[in-house]
Amino acid sequence: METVLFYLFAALTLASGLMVITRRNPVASALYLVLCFFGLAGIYVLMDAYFLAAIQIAVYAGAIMVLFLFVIMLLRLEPTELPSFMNSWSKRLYVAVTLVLGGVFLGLDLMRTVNTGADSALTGEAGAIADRLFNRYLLPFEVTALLLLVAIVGAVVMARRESPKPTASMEEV
Amino acid sequence: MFDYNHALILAFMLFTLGTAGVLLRRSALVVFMSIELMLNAVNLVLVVFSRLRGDLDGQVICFFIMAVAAAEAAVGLAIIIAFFKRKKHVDLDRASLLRS
Amino acid sequence: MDLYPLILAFPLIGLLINAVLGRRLGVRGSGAVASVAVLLSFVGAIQAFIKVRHLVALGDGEARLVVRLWEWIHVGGFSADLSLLFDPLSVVMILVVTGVGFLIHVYSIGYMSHDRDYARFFVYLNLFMLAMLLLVLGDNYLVLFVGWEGVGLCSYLLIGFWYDRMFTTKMSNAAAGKKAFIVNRVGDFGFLLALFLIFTNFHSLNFDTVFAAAAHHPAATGVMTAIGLLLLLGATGKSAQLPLFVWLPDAMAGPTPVSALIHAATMVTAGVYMVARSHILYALTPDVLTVVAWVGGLTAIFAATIACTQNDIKKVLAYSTVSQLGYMFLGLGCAAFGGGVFHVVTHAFFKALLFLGAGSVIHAMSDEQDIRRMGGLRHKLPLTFATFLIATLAIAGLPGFSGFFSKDEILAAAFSRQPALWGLGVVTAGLTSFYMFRLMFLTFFGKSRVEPERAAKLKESPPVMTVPLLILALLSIVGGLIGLPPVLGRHLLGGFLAPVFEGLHHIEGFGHAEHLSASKEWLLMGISTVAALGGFLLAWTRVHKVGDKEGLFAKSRNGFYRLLEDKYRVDEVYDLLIVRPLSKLARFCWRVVDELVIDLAVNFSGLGVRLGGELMRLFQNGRIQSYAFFMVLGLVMLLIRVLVQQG
Amino acid sequence: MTGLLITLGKILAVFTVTMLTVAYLTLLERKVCAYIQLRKGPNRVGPWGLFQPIADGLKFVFKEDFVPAGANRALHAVAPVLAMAPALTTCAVIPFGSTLPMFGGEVNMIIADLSIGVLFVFAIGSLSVYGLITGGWASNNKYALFGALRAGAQMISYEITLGLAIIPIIMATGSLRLSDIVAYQGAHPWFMIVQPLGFLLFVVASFAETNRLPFDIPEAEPELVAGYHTEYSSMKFAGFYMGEYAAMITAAALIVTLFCGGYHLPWLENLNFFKEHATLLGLLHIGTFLAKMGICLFGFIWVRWSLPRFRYDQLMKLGWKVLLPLGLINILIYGLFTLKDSI
Repeated sequence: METVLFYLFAALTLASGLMVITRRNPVASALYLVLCFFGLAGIYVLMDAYFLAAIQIAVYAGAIMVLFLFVIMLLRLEPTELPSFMNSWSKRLYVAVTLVLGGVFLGLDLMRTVNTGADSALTGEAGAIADRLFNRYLLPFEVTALLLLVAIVGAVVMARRESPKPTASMEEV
Repeated sequence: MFDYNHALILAFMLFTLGTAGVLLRRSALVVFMSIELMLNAVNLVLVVFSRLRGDLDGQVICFFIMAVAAAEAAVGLAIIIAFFKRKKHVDLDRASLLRS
Repeated sequence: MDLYPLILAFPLIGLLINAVLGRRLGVRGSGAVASVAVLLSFVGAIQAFIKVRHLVALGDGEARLVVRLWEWIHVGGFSADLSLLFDPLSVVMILVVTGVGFLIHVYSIGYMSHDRDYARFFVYLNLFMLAMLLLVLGDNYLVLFVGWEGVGLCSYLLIGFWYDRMFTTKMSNAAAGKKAFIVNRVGDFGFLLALFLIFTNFHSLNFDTVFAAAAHHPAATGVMTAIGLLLLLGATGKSAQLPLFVWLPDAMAGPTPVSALIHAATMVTAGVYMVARSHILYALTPDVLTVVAWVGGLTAIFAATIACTQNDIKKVLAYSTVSQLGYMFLGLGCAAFGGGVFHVVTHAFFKALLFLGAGSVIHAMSDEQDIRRMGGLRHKLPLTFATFLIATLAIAGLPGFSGFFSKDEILAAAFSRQPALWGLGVVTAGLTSFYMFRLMFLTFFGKSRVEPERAAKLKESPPVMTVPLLILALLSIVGGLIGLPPVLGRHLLGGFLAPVFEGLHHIEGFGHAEHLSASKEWLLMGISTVAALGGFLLAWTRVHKVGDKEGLFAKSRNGFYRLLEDKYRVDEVYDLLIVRPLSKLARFCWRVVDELVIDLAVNFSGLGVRLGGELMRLFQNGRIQSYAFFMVLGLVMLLIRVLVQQG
Repeated sequence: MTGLLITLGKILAVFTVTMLTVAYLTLLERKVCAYIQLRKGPNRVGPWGLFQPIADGLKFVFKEDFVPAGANRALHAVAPVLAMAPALTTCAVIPFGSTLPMFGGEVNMIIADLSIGVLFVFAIGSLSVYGLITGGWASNNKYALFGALRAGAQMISYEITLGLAIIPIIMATGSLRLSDIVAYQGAHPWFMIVQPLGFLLFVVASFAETNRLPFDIPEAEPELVAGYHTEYSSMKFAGFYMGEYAAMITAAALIVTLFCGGYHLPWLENLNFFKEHATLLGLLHIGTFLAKMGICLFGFIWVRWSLPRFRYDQLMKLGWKVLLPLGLINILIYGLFTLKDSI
């Protein structure tokens, strides 16, 4: 049952991941990415990482991707051209090299096996993770909170409407 | 129970997909999304190893990655918006402010 | 209250006060501050003298006080303290330095009263006193060297004091200062090398340690010779000996009190002091000592001949100084270290007096220095004339005056060690007498050749200037009494200095100074008196008698005279041999080495960087994705390496 | 196997009840509206207009399914489903009763008693915005897009308040499991009483989350025609419509569960009579839950027809500058109280 579910989720994840990078329309990409996150959340659940699964949905799907969609809609981005593999010499090179190296890597990786004997049946309950977060990782946790605050302020400053009369030099840039 | 090796391979493939997206797509937004894809692949690896080692630290790091990803998304999207306001596009091929 | 440990502090305080407040104090206030500072130092020197004399009188051989101020440098095996050594030699030196220095400070108040930069002048003077005291009192070569450089700096600053004036038509005062500095550098270079050698061989720079080590375990002869010669090189630079004397005549560009203080009485004797201080090292290398003697002797006659033809009152005195310094070196070279120091003392009195007298004349003559435009001044400047005359008699070595005794002691030593140099010395004595009386006659006797507008302003200098003259005149007369030859009485100075040169007795060939027999002494004294009188007579007949006639200053002279007048053309020779090749070399370095070799290399490396940059630009194309691509490429390579390595 | 069947049965039951409630909620809304406005409301189809929802449904089915030109067909079709799914999914973790003895055992009246129930609710709740955004954007209509953007902004803003409002509850119960929270309220006073400020915040935020008046900016007929579903018709529109009411039901259920003691009925359920008859107690709990939910839903409707709509900037200001700080202060105060107790 779990194995079946895993492959289902894996297939969902991979397929939607592929869609993310192949869709012309950024909105479609974003929605497929959400789907991909769902797949991952499912796999997390299969590994008893409930808290992470919930956070995955709430944060990634519920917050970050909504932000993406917002931006896409705000900017009214037109569907972009897909990479034209045939006319860009450098991109052909990129793809070739990446695929070859990635294939080599994958081949090498497949030959190796992780010791899966020691399955710990560990469950990622909220309480256990909270215990870690607020005891061992309290400082990183606080720092992360600060980071978020800084990011918000930075984002607001950056995306703020520019002054009504931009200087000439700014226009030139 | 499913084979954790396969989960790792899934993570690798997801990461490769993300990498390909970063390298190939011209739209800054899609590149950004591809980066999220890569981050998620890493998260998956972390969760798998956390499970294997019987140690929650991997999941805690996952949590931090998500939090940082949120911050990164906020800033990154703000940059994209600011860029778009100037250039009226988010095409990375035409984004050459670094070029004198 | 003992002032002598603070002897350095007074000039320092004085110069600080003058540096900060000098302009507000006015010339009198500023001068008073500087003078009082030196006076306090002088009092300290007297106290030190009394203490040291007491120790000498006890006669236990260790007649010395050491005041350790603080540890200065302590690096690895090397340590140098800033500590003051009061022994008979240094006490004599500081007495002269502070005493004469004080008089000259007082004199300067009058002399510089019309100068706008009096404060700067007094700052320099005090700084000079500080450096000179450091030089003389340091108990190791390093402190001595600091003082050595310090006085060199002050000399440079004071020669170029009127930096906006021209010294001669060809040379500005600043250039004269630079010349002095650079020529001194040559000597300092030798001095420094000598210090390095001393340290590497004796592992210390402290006088006692070095001398004890050198006396008991002398280094290889070659090394000792090298040390001696290099120290001598330093001394010739500072004390204006052959071949490095050329700067001293040009140093006359400075104000006359400076010439008196630095370039006659004190600083130039630093070389003499240093050689006397290092007497052990020289005694261990008799060959070098011979070189010292010959350098001194040759310098003495060389400069004396030039002095005979000069027409600038200060130039005559400058060459006279060089000549007298030569005497001192002659004395040192003949192992009469005490005699050399004795001549330093007497020379300080009468040469300072001469310079100050000359300064008085120049002051009265509204800065005219050419004796061809003087004459008959004895009526207008009676005090100056009287003191100048005493100084002349002293330097000429007429019996009874101070110069007679010190010169006699040196000549006696030369007679017993280097008869040839004795002959040179006697001839020099005659020449000295000649040029000094020539100067006297042309300046103070005969008819006045003074230009009318200067003659109108001609009047005796104020008391602030003449009182020092009187005191110095007194000292010039009686100064010799401290060093009477054995036939006449006790040699006070020699007895006082004896503990310093105690170490010499242990060295072969420097046992108890063999005294000449009384008859020989008398004979020698007679000969030098005759030489002096001969010089006077020559001046009387050749200068005073023909003084007013046409042609005295005409150009038609024989070749030798012109050579003398042109100072043997040493400057020209140096110019030809050293300066021009050097500037050619510098030009070569500029035009060829710098512009062709270095610039080309730099340009080539620049080109390389540019080409490299062009190459790197292919990667730094400003496209995020290509950067990301290279990152991924690197990552994949890294991973492959890891995987291959593991398995 | 029995477990699976029981679970499937529960899913079926909950789904049926919810959909029925949705249907009759529309009727209820119109009736309440009418009575508030001193009218009678629908009364032609069946007695008191009871068949009106069925008639409406039929009408939706037979209407033309119109897709505007330039719309993204796929997304246009998916959007209503996305709007409806989260609301229905949330129902899975809500305990609508205690237990009923059935099939020779006790059956929990909850589909999935997740240990992270509250998180699940929020995770899924945060997805409800997708339906609106997708629909608005896929319609290729500027009103629809504006409506969608506003909906997105509003839901993201108020979700924070929603989350902050229940943190004291989690602090008190020490569990994210909804059944634990309900059980806690069985033994202690309801959170509605202990946490009046949290309750208020939660209710206000719930109104915003469900896009009900006074926060129905996304629709805002006068400005945006009909907001994100301007270009929708037929069953697709029905999807949105049902989604909205389903969200309302979920919100009401959550309010009841979190603040109003869930299925608990004080005093009455402690009678000896019920201790002896477990089945009756279970039925009583279910009835209590449904009754509370009904009162809540009535409140929703009541408010809708009583209050005017906020302006967009007012709405944002309220969300960020009033509710968010209040939520934080609430946590702080509760934290201080807890701290005092623990010391």
